[in-house]
Amino acid sequence: MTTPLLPREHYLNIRYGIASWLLTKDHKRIALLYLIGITVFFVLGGAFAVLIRLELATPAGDMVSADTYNKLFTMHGVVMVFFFLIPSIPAVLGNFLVPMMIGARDLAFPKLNLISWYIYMLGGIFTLWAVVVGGVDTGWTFYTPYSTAASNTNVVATGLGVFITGFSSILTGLNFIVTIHRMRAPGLTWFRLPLFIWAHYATSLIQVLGTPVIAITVLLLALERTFRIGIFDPALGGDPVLFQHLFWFYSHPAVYIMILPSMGVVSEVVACFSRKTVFGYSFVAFSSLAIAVFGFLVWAHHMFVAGMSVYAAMVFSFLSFAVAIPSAVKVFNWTATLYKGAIWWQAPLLFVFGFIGLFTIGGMTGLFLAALGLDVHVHDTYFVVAHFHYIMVGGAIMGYMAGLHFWWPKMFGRMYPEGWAKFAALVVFVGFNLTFFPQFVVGYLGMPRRYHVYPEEFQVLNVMSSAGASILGVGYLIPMVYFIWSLRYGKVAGPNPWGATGLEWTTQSPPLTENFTVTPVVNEGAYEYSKRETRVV
Amino acid sequence: MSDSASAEASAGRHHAALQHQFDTMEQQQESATLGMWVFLVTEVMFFGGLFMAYLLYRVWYPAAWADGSRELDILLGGVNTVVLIGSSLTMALAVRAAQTGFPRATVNWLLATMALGGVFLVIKVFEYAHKVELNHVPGPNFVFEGPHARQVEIFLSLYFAMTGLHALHMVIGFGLLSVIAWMAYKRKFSPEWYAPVEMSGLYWHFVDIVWIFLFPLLYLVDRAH
Amino acid sequence: MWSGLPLFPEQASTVASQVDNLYFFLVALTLVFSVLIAGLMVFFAVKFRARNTAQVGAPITGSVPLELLWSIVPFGISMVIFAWGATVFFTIARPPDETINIYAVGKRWMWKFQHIDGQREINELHVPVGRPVKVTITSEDVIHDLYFPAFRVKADAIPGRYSTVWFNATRPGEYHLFCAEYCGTQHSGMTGKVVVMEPAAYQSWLSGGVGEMSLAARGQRTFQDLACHTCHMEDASGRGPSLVNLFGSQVKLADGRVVTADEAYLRESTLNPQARLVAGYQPLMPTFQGLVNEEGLMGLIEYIKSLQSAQNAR
Amino acid sequence: MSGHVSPKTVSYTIFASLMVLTGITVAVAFINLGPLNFPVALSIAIVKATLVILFFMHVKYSSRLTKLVVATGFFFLLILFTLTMTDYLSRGWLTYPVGAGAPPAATQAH
Repeated sequence: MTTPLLPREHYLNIRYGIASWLLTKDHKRIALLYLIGITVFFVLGGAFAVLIRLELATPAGDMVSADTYNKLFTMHGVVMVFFFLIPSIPAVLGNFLVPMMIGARDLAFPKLNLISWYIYMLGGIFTLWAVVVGGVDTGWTFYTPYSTAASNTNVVATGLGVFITGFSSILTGLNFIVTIHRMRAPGLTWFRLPLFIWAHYATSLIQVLGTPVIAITVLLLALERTFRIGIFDPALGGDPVLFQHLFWFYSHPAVYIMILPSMGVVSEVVACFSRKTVFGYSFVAFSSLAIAVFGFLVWAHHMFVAGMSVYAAMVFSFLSFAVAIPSAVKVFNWTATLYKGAIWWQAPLLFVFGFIGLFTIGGMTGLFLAALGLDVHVHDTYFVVAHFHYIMVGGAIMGYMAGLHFWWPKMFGRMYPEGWAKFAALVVFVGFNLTFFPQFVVGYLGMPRRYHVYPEEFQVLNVMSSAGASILGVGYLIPMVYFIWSLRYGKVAGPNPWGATGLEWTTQSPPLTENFTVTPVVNEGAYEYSKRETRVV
Repeated sequence: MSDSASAEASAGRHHAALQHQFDTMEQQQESATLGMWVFLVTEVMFFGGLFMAYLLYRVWYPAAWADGSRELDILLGGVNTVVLIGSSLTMALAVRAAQTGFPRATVNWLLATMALGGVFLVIKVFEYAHKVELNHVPGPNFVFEGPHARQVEIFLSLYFAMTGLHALHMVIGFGLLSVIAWMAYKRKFSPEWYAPVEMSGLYWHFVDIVWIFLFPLLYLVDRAH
Repeated sequence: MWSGLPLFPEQASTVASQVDNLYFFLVALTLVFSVLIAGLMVFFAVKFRARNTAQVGAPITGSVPLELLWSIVPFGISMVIFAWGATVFFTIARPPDETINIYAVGKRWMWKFQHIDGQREINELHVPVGRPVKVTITSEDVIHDLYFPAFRVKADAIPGRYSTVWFNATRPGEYHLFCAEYCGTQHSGMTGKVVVMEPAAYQSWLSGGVGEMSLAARGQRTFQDLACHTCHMEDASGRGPSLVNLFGSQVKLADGRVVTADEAYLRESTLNPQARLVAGYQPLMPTFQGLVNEEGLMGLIEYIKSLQSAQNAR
Repeated sequence: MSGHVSPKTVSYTIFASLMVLTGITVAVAFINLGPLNFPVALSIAIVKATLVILFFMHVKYSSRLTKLVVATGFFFLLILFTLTMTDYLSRGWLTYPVGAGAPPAATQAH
């Protein structure tokens, strides 16, 4: 076997200079711009998390003041949710891969794609500006009337940042929907699409249908705060609970914006490394759409103790259990895919194993919260914090890591160091569980979230959590180092180092600007591994 | 994967407006239309949040809603409805002119649309100015006589938020149409490619639809009580 | 002072065990499914490990019976959890008919409690063991949440509205009381303790507050200070309706609707009298917004509650 | 290009219908229909919007996909309205005896 060389010409070296990046319309370059942006925000949000965990290592409020602590968890939430998790997989991997996977030269609206990135950065700058000039302390949920009448921090600036970034999310979703409908290669029918595409299609639906509602809600919030117009202010006859309805109408489906693309990654990786087609392809595909649609019917399960009607609570509880089914179907199908596969233990698969395990726990604990009588006790405690971190960190970020490793050779033409990657997967898994498992326990004990000081009997569990967080931090730092290292020193990957199916693997790595020299024609399903004789490596 | 050359690669001749990521003008046009519709759906949801707030407080405060509704000038609102529906007609005719290849007519209908849009906005400005005079603008200086003053303030808040956002959309539409009219004047469009005219048309009609709901919901409801 | 590694909260109310039973069921279920999934995953990953680079997986594409199995079984299980959770919730949401009533007002950053007999407490709540207690909650500023972990209940304190939480304490002792809805700087300082006492000790604690007027008596004083009595006379001769026997009755409104005169109605009619005007009366009453605070309102309500004519008293 | 070209007469007819409907909705506003006021005004508005969507916006002649997109938008709007109102309209349903509570005997006499 000869060592392959990098192709002479590809999207990275075709043009040089700042302008060739900042004015690019190439979806792959825009994906990298996003990669840089969200990595910066991930590090920032992570830094806030580190400070939070340091403060909580002792029961007393001895490291930072109460106001500072409140700003820390608010900024952690805002940055991680709106500037990291929501754009993470769609804007980086989705941007890079959606056109390649469907055999297109670019997204349907390349200029709009670039504009989306600028909008994202503009929103980010607004938010950073809000941080620099004093931060915001409302919690990422911006509940009224605290955010409108009581808080004296930069609520409007942060809200504006979220509002602006929302349009980036909308435009990305719009671009994907049109691209997937209109730009598929000849022969690439819906049921030959990779499940990654199905997942992104479902994600885009949520982005397009949900995000406008948070935009108008934040706008009303800003108006309320500035002019005291009374829409959410009980002192003026308004209803603060209406804010919660509108907020969660977007923000619950937003959780699926984070997790669905990860599920898409998992399907690709599981299929590739067990050399099999995904078990129950159409069930996995439709479960993505089911999650997207049902996800819009369950939002008020965040509000069971918020003074809503008992009967509405029952309706929302029932619907919440319904949304659990398509998620369960996915997990069972992935597990079944492994059966009688030819399992190839590579780092992306290890991250995916982490995803499946942690997502199962995260999903099951979601049932605790959907069960009305139990939710009354655990609502707004660390149990909830643990649950959504199992979904968002254990699920979404694990999937993101898996995807980043899996397609890294395609993006840059070079391999990451396999041994280090396996080690990082292990460290992240251990660190994650040590951080967040104790929070289930401390939450059931009754420790409320967003507490700066807490009763002493909760300390042991909090110390465990803080210790885990430091391990988790290391787990995320290792890949950052070796990814950068690999850009120069990594082994040259060749077009298809995994021997994977999928149109993106039929081109050179890194690909040409126009992706394909000839538009590919598809005549088989997405994961025809069993028809293959040998692995390409 | 088969690497047989695709049909369009050998087709050779490309329309000047065809972007590199599309194979055919038809694909490009369909994509633009779909994209515009998806965008309009986001607009529906955007206004939807406001309509939700409207619905809730209407159910809660029917009497205040009647009082607030009576504060609005039904004549001006009615005239504006006629003006805006008229502008939708001229817009539809502009699209038709572009489709059938009459650039002069396209420009004229677009200008007519913009003129009607301008009339709408001017009337809106007069309505707002009147509200300012009466201190009917929600906020610290709000003054309203009557038993439901505070709830009427919510009604007027929603009135300003809804009509204000609507007016903002009109202004954006006005800007869009001026660009399109200029392009039409420069003979940029042909029956093969008039996507921008059609897209602006969809947008303009959408703005019209929002008003079709705002007019009865704000100006007319419970007036007879 | 921390006592090692606690894993489970104290059970100190009648619903606590109901909530915990559901919790244990779900923990067991989570364990079963997690072990099942993780076990199968690891087992398959080891057993079907690729022996060489050319090996491909078996051509299995799926199985509709299996899909149906793992859709329907989880659905069935989740419906059981739903029904169970809803049942427990209903118990938590609906107070028993006979309760000791306590009023709570959340204010940044303290909890103020008022007992019917007149005792007032801040960040401390004394209740007897073995008797259902209903706490009527509101807030003076932002949303708070009154949370008793040992009783497994909580409810948001929403400005402008009343919410209720009830519990029946089963074990004397001192338990945490938290604010569970983020409310600003000292959110984590808005805590306190609930003291569950033996009935005798509770009685003596109640009578310990010498000189304290009962809540209704305080309300009566407010009623007179605000000159409410000049219009709301005991017979129906005033400009406003009589308030005797009002509480709990059905009130016919000017717009034809009929409402039950509960706490929320009395509160609204004080602050925003024209919102639900009683049939047959002119909209003359001014608003008392700003003239009476939440605690004063609770006194007024308790006073109006006490205005029961002899034959109507229960 | 294969966009639908609608005859001018269709545009004028639709415009005329919209004008008539506007007239009706204004006229109806001055008649007290009691609880029917709101539904009537809303129904007329929906009819008008439908006319604009179908004819001015060419949806009547568009692909199934476009129709689906339009329907999806309104469907999710309806979800927002109905599920939120589920809460607000059922708030008062859970009733318990409001006389609830055992007022101490001292305060009962009056």
